[in-house]
Amino acid sequence: MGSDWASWLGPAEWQAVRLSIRVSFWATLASLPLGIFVAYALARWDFWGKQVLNGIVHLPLILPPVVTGYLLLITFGRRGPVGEFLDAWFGIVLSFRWTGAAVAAAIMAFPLMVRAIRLAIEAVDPKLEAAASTLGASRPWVFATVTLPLILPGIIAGSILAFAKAIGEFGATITFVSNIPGQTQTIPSAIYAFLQVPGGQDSATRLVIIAIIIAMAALLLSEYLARRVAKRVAGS
Amino acid sequence: MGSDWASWLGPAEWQAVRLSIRVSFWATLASLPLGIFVAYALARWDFWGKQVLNGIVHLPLILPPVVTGYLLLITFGRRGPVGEFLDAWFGIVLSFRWTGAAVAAAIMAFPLMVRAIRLAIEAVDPKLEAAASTLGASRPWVFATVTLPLILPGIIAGSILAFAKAIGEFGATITFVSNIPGQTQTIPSAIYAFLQVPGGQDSATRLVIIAIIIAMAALLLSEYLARRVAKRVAGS
Amino acid sequence: MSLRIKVQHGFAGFDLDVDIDLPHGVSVLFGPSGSGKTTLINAVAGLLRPDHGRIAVDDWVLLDTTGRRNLAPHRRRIGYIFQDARLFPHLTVRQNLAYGRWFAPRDARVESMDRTVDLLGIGHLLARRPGTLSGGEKQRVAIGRALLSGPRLILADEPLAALDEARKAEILPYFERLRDEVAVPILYVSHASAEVARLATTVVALREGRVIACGPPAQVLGDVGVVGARGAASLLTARVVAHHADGLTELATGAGTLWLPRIGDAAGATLQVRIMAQDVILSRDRPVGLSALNILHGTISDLRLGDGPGAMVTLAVDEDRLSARITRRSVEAMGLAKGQTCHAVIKTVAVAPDDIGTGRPSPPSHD
Amino acid sequence: MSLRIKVQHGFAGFDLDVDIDLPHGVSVLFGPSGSGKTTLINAVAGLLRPDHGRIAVDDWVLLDTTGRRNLAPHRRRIGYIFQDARLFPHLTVRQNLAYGRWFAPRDARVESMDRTVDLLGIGHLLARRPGTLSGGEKQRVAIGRALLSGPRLILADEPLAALDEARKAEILPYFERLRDEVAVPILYVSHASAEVARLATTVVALREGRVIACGPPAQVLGDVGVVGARGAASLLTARVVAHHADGLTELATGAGTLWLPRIGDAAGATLQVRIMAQDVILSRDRPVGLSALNILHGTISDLRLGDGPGAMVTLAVDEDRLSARITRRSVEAMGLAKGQTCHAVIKTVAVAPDDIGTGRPSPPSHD
Amino acid sequence: AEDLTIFAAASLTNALDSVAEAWTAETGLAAIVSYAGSSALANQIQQGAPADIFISASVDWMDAVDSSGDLRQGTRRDILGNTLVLIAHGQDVTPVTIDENLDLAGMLGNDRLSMALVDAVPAGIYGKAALTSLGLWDSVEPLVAQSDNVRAALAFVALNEAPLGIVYATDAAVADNVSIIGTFPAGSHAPIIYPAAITAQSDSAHAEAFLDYLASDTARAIWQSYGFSVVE
Ligand SMILES: Nc1ncnc2c1ncn2[C@@H]1O[C@H](COP(=O)(O)OP(=O)(O)OP(=O)(O)O)[C@@H](O)[C@H]1O
Ligand SMILES: Nc1ncnc2c1ncn2[C@@H]1O[C@H](COP(=O)(O)OP(=O)(O)OP(=O)(O)O)[C@@H](O)[C@H]1O
Ligand SMILES: [Mg+2]
Ligand SMILES: [Mg+2]
Repeated sequence: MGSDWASWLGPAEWQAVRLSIRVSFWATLASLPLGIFVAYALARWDFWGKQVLNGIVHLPLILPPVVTGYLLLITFGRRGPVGEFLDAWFGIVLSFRWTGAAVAAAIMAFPLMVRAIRLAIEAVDPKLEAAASTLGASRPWVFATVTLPLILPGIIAGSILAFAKAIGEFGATITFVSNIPGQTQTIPSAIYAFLQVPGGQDSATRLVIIAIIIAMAALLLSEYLARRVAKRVAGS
Repeated sequence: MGSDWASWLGPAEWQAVRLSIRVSFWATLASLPLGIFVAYALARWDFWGKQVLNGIVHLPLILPPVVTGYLLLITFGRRGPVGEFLDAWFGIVLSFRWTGAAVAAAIMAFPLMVRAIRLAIEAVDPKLEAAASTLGASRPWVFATVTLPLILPGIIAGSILAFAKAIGEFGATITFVSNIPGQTQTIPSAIYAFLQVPGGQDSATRLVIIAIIIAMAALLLSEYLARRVAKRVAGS
Repeated sequence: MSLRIKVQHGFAGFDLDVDIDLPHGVSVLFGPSGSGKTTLINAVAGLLRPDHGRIAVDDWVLLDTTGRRNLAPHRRRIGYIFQDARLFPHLTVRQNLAYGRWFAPRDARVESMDRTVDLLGIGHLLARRPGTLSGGEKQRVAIGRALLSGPRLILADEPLAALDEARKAEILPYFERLRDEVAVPILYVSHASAEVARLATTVVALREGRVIACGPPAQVLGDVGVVGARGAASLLTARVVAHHADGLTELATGAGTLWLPRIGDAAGATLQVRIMAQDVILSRDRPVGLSALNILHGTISDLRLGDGPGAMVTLAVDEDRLSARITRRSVEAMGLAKGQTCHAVIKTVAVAPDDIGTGRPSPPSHD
Repeated sequence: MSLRIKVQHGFAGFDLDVDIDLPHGVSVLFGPSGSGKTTLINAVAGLLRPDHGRIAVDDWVLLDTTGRRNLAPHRRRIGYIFQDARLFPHLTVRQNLAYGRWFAPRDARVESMDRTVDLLGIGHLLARRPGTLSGGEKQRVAIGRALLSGPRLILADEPLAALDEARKAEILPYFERLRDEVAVPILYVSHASAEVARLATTVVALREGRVIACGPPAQVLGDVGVVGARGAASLLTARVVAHHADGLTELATGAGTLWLPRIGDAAGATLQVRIMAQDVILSRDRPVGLSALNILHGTISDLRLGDGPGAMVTLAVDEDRLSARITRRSVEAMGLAKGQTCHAVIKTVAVAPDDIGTGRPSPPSHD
Repeated sequence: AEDLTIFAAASLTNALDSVAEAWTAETGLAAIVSYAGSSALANQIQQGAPADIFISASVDWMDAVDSSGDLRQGTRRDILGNTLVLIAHGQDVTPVTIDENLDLAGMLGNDRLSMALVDAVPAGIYGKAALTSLGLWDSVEPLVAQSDNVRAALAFVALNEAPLGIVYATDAAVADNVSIIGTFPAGSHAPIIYPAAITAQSDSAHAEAFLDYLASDTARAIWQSYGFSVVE
């Protein structure tokens, strides 16, 4: 980045930008395996409590973010049951850390990711999977060699939705891990803060533009990847 | 609803529940045609500015809801350019009406709806559409008789995502149309208000439960519908 | 001059370059896998826009890349039976069948649904969805769907490949009827030379994207280079004389009487009978005491020795040619030579119902 | 006793009820569209769990619904050539072909990739993805994919239906080789009686979900009720005597010398030669001067008049039976009757390469 | 219009509800209150929201609305005040005196001080000002965890995520698990004022009456019961 650029935003703002990218990236990447697993279970298996799982996955969408953040706080906070356990056994502390922001973003984005991947899985022809199994591939291998490559467009779509959502997530994050510059102050928290004071619009606008640029870059990349994948399948 | 039930929530809360359902229902239903159209355009057409459209669709996801609400306020507000125009020419007033809340919810939910439908459209085999065209169906007819029925699962998925999101939407709504009981106070706004004061948790919890019940009912209905559609296509 | 197709199209590693003029009737596309048959048909259907080309049915131009005309597929009024059935999975079999009728213009001549369903033997499937149909059932529904759309041009891409012989024998006459009564031009892909011989007004042999032969079946099918020695056949013109009580039909040809298993046509009708070259036995003297009833005679007009043990002997009988595929050893042993007269022995039962084409239109001209 | 299949399964409106015991070799499933062939094969593959049944290859039980055993498809080590190719769209042709090898156990006997690719003529497609392959190309890749997985059991559902005659003729010997050299049991669905006759050790005729005939091809194919009169054929056992310079091969049968176009087998080899009943001409006296080289003799062991104009005359020649389909009129004119001796005239060229099966294993027992 | 619409800062929820109820009981007139952040409400009024009365938690936002000409001249008045307190988790705590000598950073150790956004939300702004004037800001700044509203800041302390927090006395009074351990001296920050005014576009006949009612004896009693101080 040229110095003009760098100086267009203050150092605290740059920090927020870097943090947002880190948080969103890890939120997306780390929730992907579970997202794929849950999507697969919902799309292909019938089990007791399936609709309950489905409901839980959708919860973050239904609840106001503040409520989700509060629930996270009482569960994963230092004194929360899970938070205490994580701390005691693994030394993982989420509260007031960027990792907590990533968890909040991941949870908020989870329903979007799962739905996209699930739709893709439902579109895979089970006959192809059956063909793979006759060729000697066990269930996990069928998944890895046939299902997974075929749902790549869905995975890409789910990831970009999750990433975009994570870039924009604010309510749950600030409620869960508050707003500590350099630790948990992401772009949206910074924007929010600017909008709370009269005359803060200009600074907010700068950050809004940055957020849009980041998300657009991710979006373009995802479209490009999806197109390549689709082209390969179509033959070319 | 039995009187026990009805009295479990105060009249103001019932009002918020009714309003939330109305807002979410219309937000989903009214944005569906445009959602399908945009999804189709993004999935199947190549046009100048496609990526710009794609970006705009995703904006509400990327931006903190407050920003979206603020942008809506200065655009569609009574003094905003579009708001003034709509009022003068069509007598449509969005600001501080439930219709405005529906618009805010629809816009916030739009990226989710579009992505789900788009994934479904991309999974439709163009060879089937080609077959329909050889049988004399023009483009719109092909769409109505082949594409549309085949993407129904995606439309259902998109709608339920949109509905759930609309039920939970808060930031943009309160920023755009405020929090006027009976007019624009949806469940999340009411929850927000309760959470602002000591001792409000109980009422907030009640409303959270109501929101979950509504969304779960919608979710179950959507799963049921999707299953029926899928079964029909699978045969028997 | 009826269906004129001029198409040039390149895929990576494959070039299609075809320029043919097909008379009314059934034009059969014939050629090995990957020779461009489906590609050509797709161009006619409007599903593939070729790099260059012009396609017209009589005066009705479907495509002209120089004139920038490219009729949308749904305006071409075609009934396309796809190689991969392509049924609509969300519609029942009945709805699939009725699909094309919805869009047919009011004045289109549409086949009767009941008759078609009967013929194809799919009456018990009408309420099902395609997902669980068997391979052959799918293909039959696909045939029905295309035929019921009231098309002005039928494209059939191996429509009978997935069917058993008995079912094929039931459906083939239907295509004949379309060709003759309804006069719909048909472009038909087939690998089966019996089908080709039976249906074709014109045969187009493709190889690697080029036309290697195009003309009436008698000519193309007699061309060993095209069909291979085992596929060679002749077509004899014959007139029905009488039907006899023992189930045989007597026909008159320029070369003598021909006895065939009873055929449907009334006395006086003129037919084309396909006789496979390998079904003909030759004899210098008129043989006696054989179970074969048909002994025709003619003059050897052509005698070609193959590279292998075989030889192709062609007799001129009246206006027609009759080819016999025999061994070189027999040619020598019998001392056959051009200009000699010779007898041809043909078993009555060697001529299958498939091999008798009814009321074939006037012989096509080859461009 | 090798492949034992006992399966009962009901779909709405269709019941499959099969109990067969197939010896090693190729078992051909034969039957009209919708008769349950694919359903049966799916049960063997493990893709369909039948309501009741037991499926075992020798002692290896794949399924036993009473014993609650149901081996997962990927443990069955089958090479399934699907009716609808089912290639993996995201993999190149090469990767599709190699897919099964990945999962084959180390000790599996796997065919050579290069040879298979050559045989199937798909060398130029290796880098492509299946999306744009032609119908026949897809099918060939599907065949290759199944064969290259080193299977212990091959299931082939109309593998050659989409192919032209020339290509079929190239691929068929490959299945023969698998049957004979590699000794993989093969369950093969086909509508083409030439394929049946050529490959089958056992023929299973299905109709509406039941087995209507099951046994060695000579028996089932001679059964007019199963194959129809036009499909009837006999199998003669013949020994290669010598190859002659003019491209003919001399074979000895119990009924006399048989001359065929050159075949690949060395002198001394024993073959089965299929002779279509409709290709045989009968004569009381030994005919002379005919172009047909083969004149066999035998005793009429059976004579059946059909409903139509035809009759089926069976000669006992040595150990074998030779059927001739002729007209009733000839039966009367020649005064044929059981017990008479008779000559059978067969054209050398009437026997196609397809019709000669090599080294067929010992005749199967029928259960 | 008969109905009266009031846009009020979210921290007034409950207290203002009670006042409005009393007003309705006395006059038979309905009063509808829309609670949200002062900034959102101010923006909305500037965009022509149908509010009759605006009660802000921040003088700055009232100034902003005033200067854009959206207030009816002469109706603005300060009605309520609040105090800023230091809170700690639990009941069992030792009170401290808040002055220059308070070792706030030492009390925190590695833990966090929970506040509202110090540059954006009024409670945070007042808190930062107070800490700065007491010379404590520099030492605690790295330890501050900021929330988007006072209630969220309170929640961190209530759940013992953060041991200490700075909130309004009105919030601290009623919360479980939280005790006030000190009150910030009045001079350490600008007075905490809730100004109210009638909007320029109001056409309600009762707006003036309601504004007056906010300072009535009945209202005073209610305000005080919720911990607000009433501006004389
Ligand atoms: N899942 C199913 N539900 C209902 N009916 C079915 C199902 N699968 C197959 N059938 C029916 O069972 C019958 C046998 O089907 P199958 O696919 O085995 O036939 P097939 O012998 O392979 O025919 P083809 O030669 O046409 O492929 C058909 O009538 C088919 O419609
Ligand atoms: N989109 C494409 N891109 C590249 N090559 C293609 C494409 N479509 C077809 N081809 C190639 O063009 C050739 C002709 O294909 P086509 O489908 O016309 O063959 P066909 O004659 O119908 O064969 P079959 O009898 O096997 O169906 C094939 O080699 C095929 O692989
Ligand atoms: Mg093809
Ligand atoms: Mg089948």
